[in-house]
Amino acid sequence: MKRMPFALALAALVGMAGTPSAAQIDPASLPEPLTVETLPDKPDGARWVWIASFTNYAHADLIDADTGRLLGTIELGYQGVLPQIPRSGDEIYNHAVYMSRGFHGDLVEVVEIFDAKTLEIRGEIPIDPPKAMRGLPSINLTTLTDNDRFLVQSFFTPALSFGVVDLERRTFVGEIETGGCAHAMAAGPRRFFSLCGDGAVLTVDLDENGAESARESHPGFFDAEGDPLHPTGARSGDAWYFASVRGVMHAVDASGGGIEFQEPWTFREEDDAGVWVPAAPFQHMAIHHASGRLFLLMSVVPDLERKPGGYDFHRGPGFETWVFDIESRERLARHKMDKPTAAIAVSQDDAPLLYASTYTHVDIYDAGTGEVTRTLNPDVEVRDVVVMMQPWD
Amino acid sequence: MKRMPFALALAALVGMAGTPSAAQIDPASLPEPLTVETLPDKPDGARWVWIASFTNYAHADLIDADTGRLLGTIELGYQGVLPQIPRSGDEIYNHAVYMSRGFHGDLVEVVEIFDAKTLEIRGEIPIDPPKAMRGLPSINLTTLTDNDRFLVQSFFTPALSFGVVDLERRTFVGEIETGGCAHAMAAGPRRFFSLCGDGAVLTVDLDENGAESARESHPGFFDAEGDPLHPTGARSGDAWYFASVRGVMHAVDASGGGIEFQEPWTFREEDDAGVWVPAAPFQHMAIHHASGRLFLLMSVVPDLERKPGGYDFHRGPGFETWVFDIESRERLARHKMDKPTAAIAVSQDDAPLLYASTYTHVDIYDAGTGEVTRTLNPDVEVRDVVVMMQPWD
Amino acid sequence: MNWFDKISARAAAGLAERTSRRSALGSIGSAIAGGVLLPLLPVDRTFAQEAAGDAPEPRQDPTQCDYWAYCSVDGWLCSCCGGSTSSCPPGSRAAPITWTGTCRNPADGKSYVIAYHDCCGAFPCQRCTCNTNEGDTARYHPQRSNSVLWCGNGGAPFGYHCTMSRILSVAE
Amino acid sequence: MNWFDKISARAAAGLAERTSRRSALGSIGSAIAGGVLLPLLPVDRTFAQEAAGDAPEPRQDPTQCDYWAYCSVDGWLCSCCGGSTSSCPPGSRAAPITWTGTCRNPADGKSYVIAYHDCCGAFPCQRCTCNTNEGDTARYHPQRSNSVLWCGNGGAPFGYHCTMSRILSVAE
Repeated sequence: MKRMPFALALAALVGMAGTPSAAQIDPASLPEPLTVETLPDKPDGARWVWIASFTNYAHADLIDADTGRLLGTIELGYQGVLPQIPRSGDEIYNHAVYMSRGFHGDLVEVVEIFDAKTLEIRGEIPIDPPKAMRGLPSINLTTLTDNDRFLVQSFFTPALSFGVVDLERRTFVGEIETGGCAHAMAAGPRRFFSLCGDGAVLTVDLDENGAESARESHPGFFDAEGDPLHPTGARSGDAWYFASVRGVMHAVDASGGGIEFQEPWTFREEDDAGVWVPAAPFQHMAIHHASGRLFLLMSVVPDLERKPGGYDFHRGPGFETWVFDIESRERLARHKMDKPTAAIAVSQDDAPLLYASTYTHVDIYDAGTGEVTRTLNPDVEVRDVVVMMQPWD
Repeated sequence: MKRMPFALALAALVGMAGTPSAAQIDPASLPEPLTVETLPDKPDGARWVWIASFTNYAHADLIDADTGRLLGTIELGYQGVLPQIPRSGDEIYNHAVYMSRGFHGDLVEVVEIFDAKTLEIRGEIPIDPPKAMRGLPSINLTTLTDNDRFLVQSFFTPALSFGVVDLERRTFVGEIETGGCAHAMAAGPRRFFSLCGDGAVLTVDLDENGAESARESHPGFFDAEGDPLHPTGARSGDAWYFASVRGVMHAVDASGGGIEFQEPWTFREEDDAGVWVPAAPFQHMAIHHASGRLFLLMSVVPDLERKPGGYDFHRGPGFETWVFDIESRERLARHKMDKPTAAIAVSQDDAPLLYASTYTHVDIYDAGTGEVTRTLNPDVEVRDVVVMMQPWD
Repeated sequence: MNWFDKISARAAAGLAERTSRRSALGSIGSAIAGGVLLPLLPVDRTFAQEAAGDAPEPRQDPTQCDYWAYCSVDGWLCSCCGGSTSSCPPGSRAAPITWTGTCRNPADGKSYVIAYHDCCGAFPCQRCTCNTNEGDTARYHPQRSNSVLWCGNGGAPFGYHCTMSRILSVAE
Repeated sequence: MNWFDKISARAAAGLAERTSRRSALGSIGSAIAGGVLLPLLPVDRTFAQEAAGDAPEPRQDPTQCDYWAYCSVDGWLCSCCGGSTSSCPPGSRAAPITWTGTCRNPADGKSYVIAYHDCCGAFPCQRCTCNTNEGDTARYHPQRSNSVLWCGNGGAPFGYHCTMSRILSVAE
């Protein structure tokens, strides 16, 4: 680009006009004051995104997608995936596990409370004994209830259960046993549901203290043996959408405090490349709420034959992103990905960006046309693998 | 290579012949027993080397340099450099720092005690309050006294001092203040010395409990302002060798409990590339004891002009390794490095290997001819930077 | 032609009608460019072989991802880390509870039940990343899911070091 | 021709009499091949510029390693991490005690004393690695050594995040 005057360049690049380190230095301004940045107020129309990189100890960078500027970083702990961002308030939460000696020593499980403006850690809520589920990055291992008060975490001991943390009282409320259900999806002010090994949906209601007040099993949501669901579903309004291994969309509607299953619909398609089914490297689904469009990362396999033990989850990269209209269930577009893609996300403005992890970097597409427009910070070496992206709109 | 029969291949590759996972499986042998490996006895002539990779939390891999086989790994902690290997006994020590929450939280400083056969951690010796010096990987921040009993660690608060740990009683003995001396080099059963900012050598004697019993400053070892020494020197017998920024070799002889300075000798050379002086990316010196040959990684600069503040340490990669006969001080050879080189080490057998870190990998040279023979495990992705190598002969 | 070329070729073929040859090649190019990194990443060999149409006969070298008993692995192979298919590298400890898979041994044509034990409590090995996932299922079927970190269970420490593939029995 | 090519060319020239052109080029090739990685590594820009003979005029862009006040840096630039030359990125804290260097500002021709404060207590930034080291000395002169980790001093936490280059005064 044309060389900007230094002050402007600084303002753009570092976001601090009139710094004393500008070309001409007033000796009276020295020594420079020593300060600590806080996050700027988000300008109207700015598109910020948390980009989580994963290997061993993970972290999330907050990036201004339009300027590429890194605004701040938070640590996610061992095999952490994404921070929890409440609808309101001035805090960010991260459910983290650490070890007292790097990769050995005692296990510690905590919810760390970040100031959403300074990114300083205000405190932590211990979860003891630690039972957190970790492993391949998966977006629905942790959720916040819709009232922002309770954090629900998948436990694995290897029995499947959940831990509930009261973010207001800063305490670990306790453990909720389940009969083989995993992943937690918020579905109301004090309610979440989970996917179970028998194909049922389990709903759990919490009382005002976060203790279990009711639970209900809703059988027959999906065929766990014949066509298992990818648990990496996405929410829009009161509905959650999950894609199955064989390319059938299932939806749970939690509006009005109840649970209703929408009629599943098949979206897989066969062509000379093979059968197109959901890819599942890391995160394959994203929804643009205003337009009601669902984006799904797709992969191709030669057939739908079942393997011993069950279906493969096709963790290979995605080669296309398919766009569906949630209302009509019509497929509106097939976007070819410029590079093998590990995860997708979409911004919520009305000229939305489609973020695509290429493992080492993030490519930015026009979510409407499917054209790749640029690579975010192509010159920045990413040491880890970009596994998850979460717009902060 | 020619395809080996499977059992042999297994024996070579995994080192366990007759495993039940051989092609033909005896059902009666199932389930396979679940075991944990211990290090094999080192075969005569085998050349093992610890290869330390550094970024944030560091680790060292023990590799059989002839087969390329990874024998085991130990964790080195935050910005750790190399484990401490005593002359005798069945333990390995690592001076480590950790943080209680990954990269934040409380700082912990310990000496971890590894079983030299199982690589299990037998225990740790806390150093409290923590004052360890960390930073760019440097080989002489930690040393074991020649009686193997005391570990001496450079402290930085930012005052320079040393911590002494009694490995036999498993206790932190205490701190030894110095007047601006850094790095610890063993020089006797209960003695070490350090390099000081005034160009002196400081010797410290410890009593049988590890407390300071005597100290002596020996001024005039080097010109700290005019021609500072690289502290990454190497030892052969009772003598320690240090190269200066301007290419002058200095030696400390600690034989007989005294300290003698050998006459410095200049080895830099000018040619049309510029002035050849020691390179100092990480570790630039290695000595083959039996032959009395000193290997030094070299870099080239246009002139020896002094910069404001002092001389640069030329942290760029080395392009040649020069070989000196310690006795005659003759330069015997200039070995051109095949790739920009970050560190060197040499095996102690009589057909020695020269190990050269290329940042991402380790190249192996014939230390005699200077020919590069191969890259160690070229297909293994090294996530961190290979900064230090220590033969375990 | 290695599996990655095959993926790309296959994908390119599939894309061909909807794209110019040039961009299809572009997609191959970038895929191959990714090759340097991909050994570190969860690359789905099963997918690759499916895409290749004809799956090559799995080999008998336990330091390679296509060793027959690795058909449902997702992790770093202990055989490359100082251990073996049934022993943890020095200094690490096995998680006694595991997920299991069923793999066919081409040498005798039999299928075997494989227990994929994680070795735990040591620095991440990060060698021989192998992500085959044959028959791998979701976490709501944990006993058949390799997505879960099994370290930390049964008294094992939490830090993941590598994964073994221990033969339990002939599959009925 | 960027500085790295210059190093290689220069080194190659130096090697020329003692080596075949081919292996000299090989040395360049491997050096350049290393380029992908080297931005992450302690690469000595001063050395590079010396090798280049004519050092280019340092620029005024604090997100670039050749910004004039970075003449003795060794670390990740806070200006690339959400901070600036004199402010730590959100969530990190400055080590109050520092090493200092002296750098010349081409805009006014004056030399300034620069305090290189580490920002501490946050996940390693790992962006904009800059290793200039002009006038850097050994640890036995800590106040002028950038080899030392300054985090952990003066009440700052220990974990290294990035390095600032704060202008203290005009150099006398």
